[in-house]
Amino acid sequence: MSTASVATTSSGYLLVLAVMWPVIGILLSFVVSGRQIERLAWIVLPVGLVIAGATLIAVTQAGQSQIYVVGNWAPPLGIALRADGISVAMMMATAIVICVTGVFAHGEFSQPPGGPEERAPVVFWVLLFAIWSALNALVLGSDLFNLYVALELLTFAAVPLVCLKGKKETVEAALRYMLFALIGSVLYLLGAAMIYGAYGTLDIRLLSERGHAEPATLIAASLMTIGLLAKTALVPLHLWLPPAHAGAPAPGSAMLSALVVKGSFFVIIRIWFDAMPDLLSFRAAQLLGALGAAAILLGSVLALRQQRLKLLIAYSTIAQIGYLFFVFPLAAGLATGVAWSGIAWTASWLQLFSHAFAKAAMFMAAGLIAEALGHDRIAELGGIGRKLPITMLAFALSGLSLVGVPPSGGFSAKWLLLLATVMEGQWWWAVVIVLGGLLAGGYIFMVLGRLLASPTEVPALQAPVSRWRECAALSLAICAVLLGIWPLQSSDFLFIGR
Amino acid sequence: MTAGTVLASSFIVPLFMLVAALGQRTRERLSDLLPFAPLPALLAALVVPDGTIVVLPRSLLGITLSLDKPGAMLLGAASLLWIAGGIYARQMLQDAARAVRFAIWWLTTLSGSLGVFIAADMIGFYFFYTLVSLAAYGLVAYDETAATRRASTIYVALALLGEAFLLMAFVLLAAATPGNSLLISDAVAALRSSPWRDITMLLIVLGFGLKIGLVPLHVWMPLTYSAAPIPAAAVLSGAAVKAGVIGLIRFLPFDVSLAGWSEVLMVLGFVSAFYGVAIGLAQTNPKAVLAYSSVSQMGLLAAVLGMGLGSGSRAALLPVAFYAVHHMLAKGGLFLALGAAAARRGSALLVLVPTVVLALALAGLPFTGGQLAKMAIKDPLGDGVASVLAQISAIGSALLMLHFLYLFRAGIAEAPADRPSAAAVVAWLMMVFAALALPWFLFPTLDGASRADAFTLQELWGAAWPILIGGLLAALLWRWRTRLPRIPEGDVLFIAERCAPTVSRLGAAFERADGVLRQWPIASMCVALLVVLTALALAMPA
Amino acid sequence: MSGLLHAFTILAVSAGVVFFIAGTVGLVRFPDVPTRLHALTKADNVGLGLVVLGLLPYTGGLLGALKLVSVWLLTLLSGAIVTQLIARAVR
Amino acid sequence: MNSATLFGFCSAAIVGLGLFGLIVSPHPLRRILAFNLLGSGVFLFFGVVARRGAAAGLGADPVPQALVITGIVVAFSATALAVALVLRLFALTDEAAPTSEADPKAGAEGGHS
Amino acid sequence: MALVFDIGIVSLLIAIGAWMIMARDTLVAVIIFVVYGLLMSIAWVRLSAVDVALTEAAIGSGITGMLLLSAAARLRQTEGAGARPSFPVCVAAGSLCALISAGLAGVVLLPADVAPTLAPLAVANLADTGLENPVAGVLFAYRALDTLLEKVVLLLALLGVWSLGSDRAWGGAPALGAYVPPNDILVFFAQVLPPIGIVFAAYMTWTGASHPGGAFQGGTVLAVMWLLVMMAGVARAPPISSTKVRWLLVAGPALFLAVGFLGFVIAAGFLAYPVDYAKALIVLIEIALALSIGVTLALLAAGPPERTLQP
Amino acid sequence: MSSFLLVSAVLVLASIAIGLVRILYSRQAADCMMAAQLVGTGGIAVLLLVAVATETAPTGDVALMLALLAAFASVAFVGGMRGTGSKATEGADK
Repeated sequence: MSTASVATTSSGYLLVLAVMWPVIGILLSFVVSGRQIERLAWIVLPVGLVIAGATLIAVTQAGQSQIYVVGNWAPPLGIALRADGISVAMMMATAIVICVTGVFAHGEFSQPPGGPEERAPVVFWVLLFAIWSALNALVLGSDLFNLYVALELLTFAAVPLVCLKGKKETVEAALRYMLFALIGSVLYLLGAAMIYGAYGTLDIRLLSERGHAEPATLIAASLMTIGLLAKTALVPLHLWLPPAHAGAPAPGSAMLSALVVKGSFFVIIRIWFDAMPDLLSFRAAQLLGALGAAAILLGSVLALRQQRLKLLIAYSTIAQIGYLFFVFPLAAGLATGVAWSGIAWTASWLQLFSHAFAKAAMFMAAGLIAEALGHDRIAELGGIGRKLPITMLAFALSGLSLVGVPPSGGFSAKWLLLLATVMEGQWWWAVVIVLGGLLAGGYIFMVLGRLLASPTEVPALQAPVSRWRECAALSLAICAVLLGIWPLQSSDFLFIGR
Repeated sequence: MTAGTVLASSFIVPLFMLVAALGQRTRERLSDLLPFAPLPALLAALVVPDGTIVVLPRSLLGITLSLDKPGAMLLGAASLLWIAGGIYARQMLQDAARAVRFAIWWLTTLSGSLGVFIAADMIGFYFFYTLVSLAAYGLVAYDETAATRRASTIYVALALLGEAFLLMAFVLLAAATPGNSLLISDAVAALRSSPWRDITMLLIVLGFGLKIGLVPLHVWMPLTYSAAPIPAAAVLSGAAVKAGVIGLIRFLPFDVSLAGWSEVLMVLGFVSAFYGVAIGLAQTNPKAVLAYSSVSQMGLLAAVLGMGLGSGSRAALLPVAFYAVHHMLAKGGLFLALGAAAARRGSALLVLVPTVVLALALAGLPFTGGQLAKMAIKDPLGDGVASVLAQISAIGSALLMLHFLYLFRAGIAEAPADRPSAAAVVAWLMMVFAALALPWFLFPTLDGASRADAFTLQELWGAAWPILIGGLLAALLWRWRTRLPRIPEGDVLFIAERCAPTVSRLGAAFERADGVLRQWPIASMCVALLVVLTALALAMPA
Repeated sequence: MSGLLHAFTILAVSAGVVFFIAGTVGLVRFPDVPTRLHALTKADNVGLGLVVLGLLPYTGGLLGALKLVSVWLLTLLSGAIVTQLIARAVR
Repeated sequence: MNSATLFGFCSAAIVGLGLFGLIVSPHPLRRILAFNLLGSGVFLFFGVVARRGAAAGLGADPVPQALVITGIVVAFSATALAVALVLRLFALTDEAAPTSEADPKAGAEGGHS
Repeated sequence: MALVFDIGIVSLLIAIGAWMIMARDTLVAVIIFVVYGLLMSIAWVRLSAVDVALTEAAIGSGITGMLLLSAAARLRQTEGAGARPSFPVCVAAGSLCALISAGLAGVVLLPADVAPTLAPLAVANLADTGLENPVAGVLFAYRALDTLLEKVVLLLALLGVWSLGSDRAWGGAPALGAYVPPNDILVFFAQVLPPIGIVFAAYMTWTGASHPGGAFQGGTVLAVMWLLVMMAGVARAPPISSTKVRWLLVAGPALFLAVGFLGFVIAAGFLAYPVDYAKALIVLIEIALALSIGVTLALLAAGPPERTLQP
Repeated sequence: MSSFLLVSAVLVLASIAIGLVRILYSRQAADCMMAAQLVGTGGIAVLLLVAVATETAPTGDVALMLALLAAFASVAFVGGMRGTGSKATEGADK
């Protein structure tokens, strides 16, 4: 690596569009009247999807990172946006989930015709745009402070989403989430300050050249990592997640669980694998892995013990987040080019994407069930499968992906992760992974069993469920399953730009 | 139509029927399709030449399919059983509200059950294995009573456990295989030099042992078969269990002599063979007796495989498959007989006679397929202790089957005459015929076997005396039948269930831990703590 | 900067500081809120005025001096109003 | 010991205090206060970094200063949102009865308690 | 002597900070926080960061203080909700925090031989922006993307605050100052101060290009003045559905974004300025931003809509 | 000269500190508001003194900002108190 001058690449403008296009949506939403906002969404969503797709194609064809130097001020003074393999993959997943969420939310968050502008629809659509913009900024940002702003954008979009229903519990959950996320951001910012103090730059690429293990860097790295962990809700920093994700409206929960927690995780990856690649010591990697393992066990066991469907899914998110953290012990060799770490790298991303799709689908399905029944108590779900077969199918498919049943993204991810544990000789993670799969099987079958039961009295639906919304959930579940045809080996695509 | 297409269609057609069920019209007629779903598989078993290998496109997971002799044998027999079961099920479901659901689970289990016989790569095998294991849950849970709920819960828990063992085993196999090959043959070939050989073997034995009900992993079998409706019990006990047999056939490294593991398998096998008989005798539910008989029979097969593993040759595989085929057909026939009996109470004798033949065929009755099956495994068992034990287990089988017949007859008398059902009888007769006739067709395909051998006096006597002794013992037992202990289905399960409060306490402890961790001061303190810990971990080189 | 200006600055600033200290002494010694408030605002505002006066020669321009004076005026204004408000709130 | 180092110690102490306050404060408003304290400690750290980077005739490196300004504004908006949440929470707690909250969807997902 | 002064201010800051955490009464703690903010701006001056000092004075103690004070006043009755964690937890938390502080102090003590800085680079490129205040250069040229996104953050926070109103009140006005009994002194104050404040805000915004100050500081002063007027009941808070308010809110960010996209056409790319018009464009953006920031901050502090709009 | 100004600044600072201790010790909310007033006025003086002493450039603006906004907190305090009924007296009597 050399300090070759960073220059905008030919498709770099797409990166600016990816971040700014939803921002245009936000700004317009403030000035158009309520009913127009949803119409606006029907423009913003497809165009955003196209932008994400175009970026994906551009990066794949070029086979290297696409860069945009904002304002033509090269780092360290200025900021560059950079799209590598993982960022475009993440962008694409984000775009798909957001667009499907948009379809799903249609109807739930539509302005009633004729009446005055309503609160929830306006807020929802703006937050949807904001989450999109923030996530794109997060995956494209290559400057630690720019990432901070993007993180805050994400938090500020996520918090009101949690309490959109305005009930006391949800407000309480939102407050907890907010305060805890704020601790996280402040610690991250402190770390960034130390990095700047030590190296005079916040640009990730420059840091990877200048950085070396000295006390300031170590402390900064741990501050940033833990700050981000608080936002990612890794056990034991998960206090806010279950009420927040269970309390939000279904499309909100879908985005929160599928995407928002992944945003901060992505930044941790940036720090450890891009900014300070040779800093990740064995012990630190094991510590992160151990937290992941704890998350898997705690989250899965608690999911098994929940009585409400949405809480079960929320705890399942806690567990599934845990798998992501095995990337640190297993892919730590990535920097030094150890052959097998590539598998763990691929596995972790596969896990991230398949969980994103599956969990979004699951929350949507749970939302539909709750809407149809008027409650989401697992014990009383009997027979709903017959009334809502498509919803149930969506739940089942995404559930099976979580369990790791082939063919699904979850299976491929688990297979590759296990392979990596064997290859790296860290069998203890394999035990946890397998156990986690077992427990996941337990809670998924617990719910499926209830959904499929046919009690003598089939519950009456309190509200009709739109077929479109069911299909939206199903389409995401199918995405999660389709990831299973990803070849079971290290993927070159995810290595573009590294 | 190439051989590959035929082969692939044996699992794609049932899956396609599932997809078609998304349409309202098809969904309502889904149960009518059940008898036809296994037809492609039957065709494949008949026409696809031995040794065909097909690699499916990426969009179908890139599964590799192949057909060899043991696979073809099992595939054909299984599809027959599935057809018979389908005929029965279609009739059973005619007016049931839960028909669609049952049909969906049926088709899923079916495609998995047939798929395992032809899968040649680990991912494909695992896929089919998962289908057959997990989807069977829906078949077991058909009647929604407390008993079926308990049975299906235990079933699915253990099935998941088996899946977990196998997943890990396959990963270890894949890790040891040079290149990126996922073919089972490559993986098994590389197992010898694998650094994780023993743990892989352990996981394979545990995983498949769970499926074929090796003691003490058999607890789910009696529960499940008792709880499932008759056609489901028939296909589960007949066809689905053979997924474990084919698994052992495919994944044990027969080309090399693995001494230690051969003994392990033999001990487990014979223990199961006798344990199944012993506990089976203490059962009062004919379905449970059949289940324990399966435990016993599969134990014997495991022992044979263990012998084969010790000898370092693949010679035992075809006999084992042959034995499994006979067991599949006979056991299926016996379960269906339970249904046929209910339908034909008026002419009980018509049902009883073939059932007696079928039941004793499992013990090796002369002139039945059972005799051929016993003959087939004679060679692999050798002349030593194993051979003697096998003979004794045949006595046990005879005894157990007589016990079953006693219960069966009593059951006919008591069974309520639901409705006359031609389909049940047709399905049953089909299996009786297949169980008695098919082995005679297949027998010559075994190496060095000819039908004529079966009619030598020595062989006939060899097959008959265990049954006679069994009959004598049964007569003795009849005297003391009231003194027999009554052991609940799933015997050692009560030990596990005694642990339930502990497990639930553990769960409660997790819940408490979560409650503590989710308090604000604790959680925010964890932030500070983790910062310190991470910094320390970073600062200290490993 | 001439010595005279220096002396002026020193004198004014010192006086200001003395007023500040006096205000604090009053704050510490006086018994109730209104009297303390009284001591505080009066003394401090005078103190600030003196300091501003003393620093005027250093502002280096008319604009700077204007700023300084307006600082004082603003403080006086808001001080007066806040004192009133607090006093009323307490009453 | 120069003044930058001194303020560096100050920021270290304030960060510790703020964090402590965040952990032990039971009232959400106090947590928000503590967050602001913590934040100002972090900003002060930026200030120290900026001061040490004085060069080119400037008293302090302008980049960290700009970051702090951005940070302060973000911190304020965070405070505003958090305060609004606290107020809303206590308003809802006071109301106790959900009748005043005429939410048409209130029944849709009952059982949130 | 300067060091003595610094020691004085540092120890005062730490002591007040500790006091704030320990104070029993929340309202008292908030007042202490205001005091702390005032002292903090002195500290920023000592660190030669006048831009930050201005921001801290305006936001840190001014508007944040107002926000927290009114919240604390409204929440007086909830005092005592929840108790402090048990003593061992406090001790553990204290030691952990002390450890972290010690770590930070260690980092402070071990500075690089040559402190890294971007100051020379920032100054060298300043000519291209036409600005003279390097901090403004960083904010509006070098790191303009951060500034732009931060504006979006502000808008989002406002939307978040608004979303906390009840469904019925959506489109209505915040309750700030709506129910206060008339108070002549306050009204007088709210009539006298704003003109001065607006002049000062304009000055801040204008001078930002070459001296410390800028859109943030100017906007905050505007916000404070407006809040004062609203609190005194001189003018009512506008309904949030007001078109004028909405346009004012997005004017700054929208202009910023538009100029950014214009950069694709007339300059080197997104958020780049043509050298000849750089300063003019930036000042234009700053003026629009100051207005938008003023409205946004004021409405953020005013809280969610509570009064239903009367048709 | 600069050291004289600094000494003065330190003295004013010290008097602020002492005043703060006195006020804050009383723990009455309304009383505490005086602390803000104290630091507002005193702080401006300190700021001006220090700025001149260390020749830091446009500190006048900061002082102006403080002067403009220091009172604002008190207004908010009083306003907030009045907004919630007559809670102020309650706070003062505590």
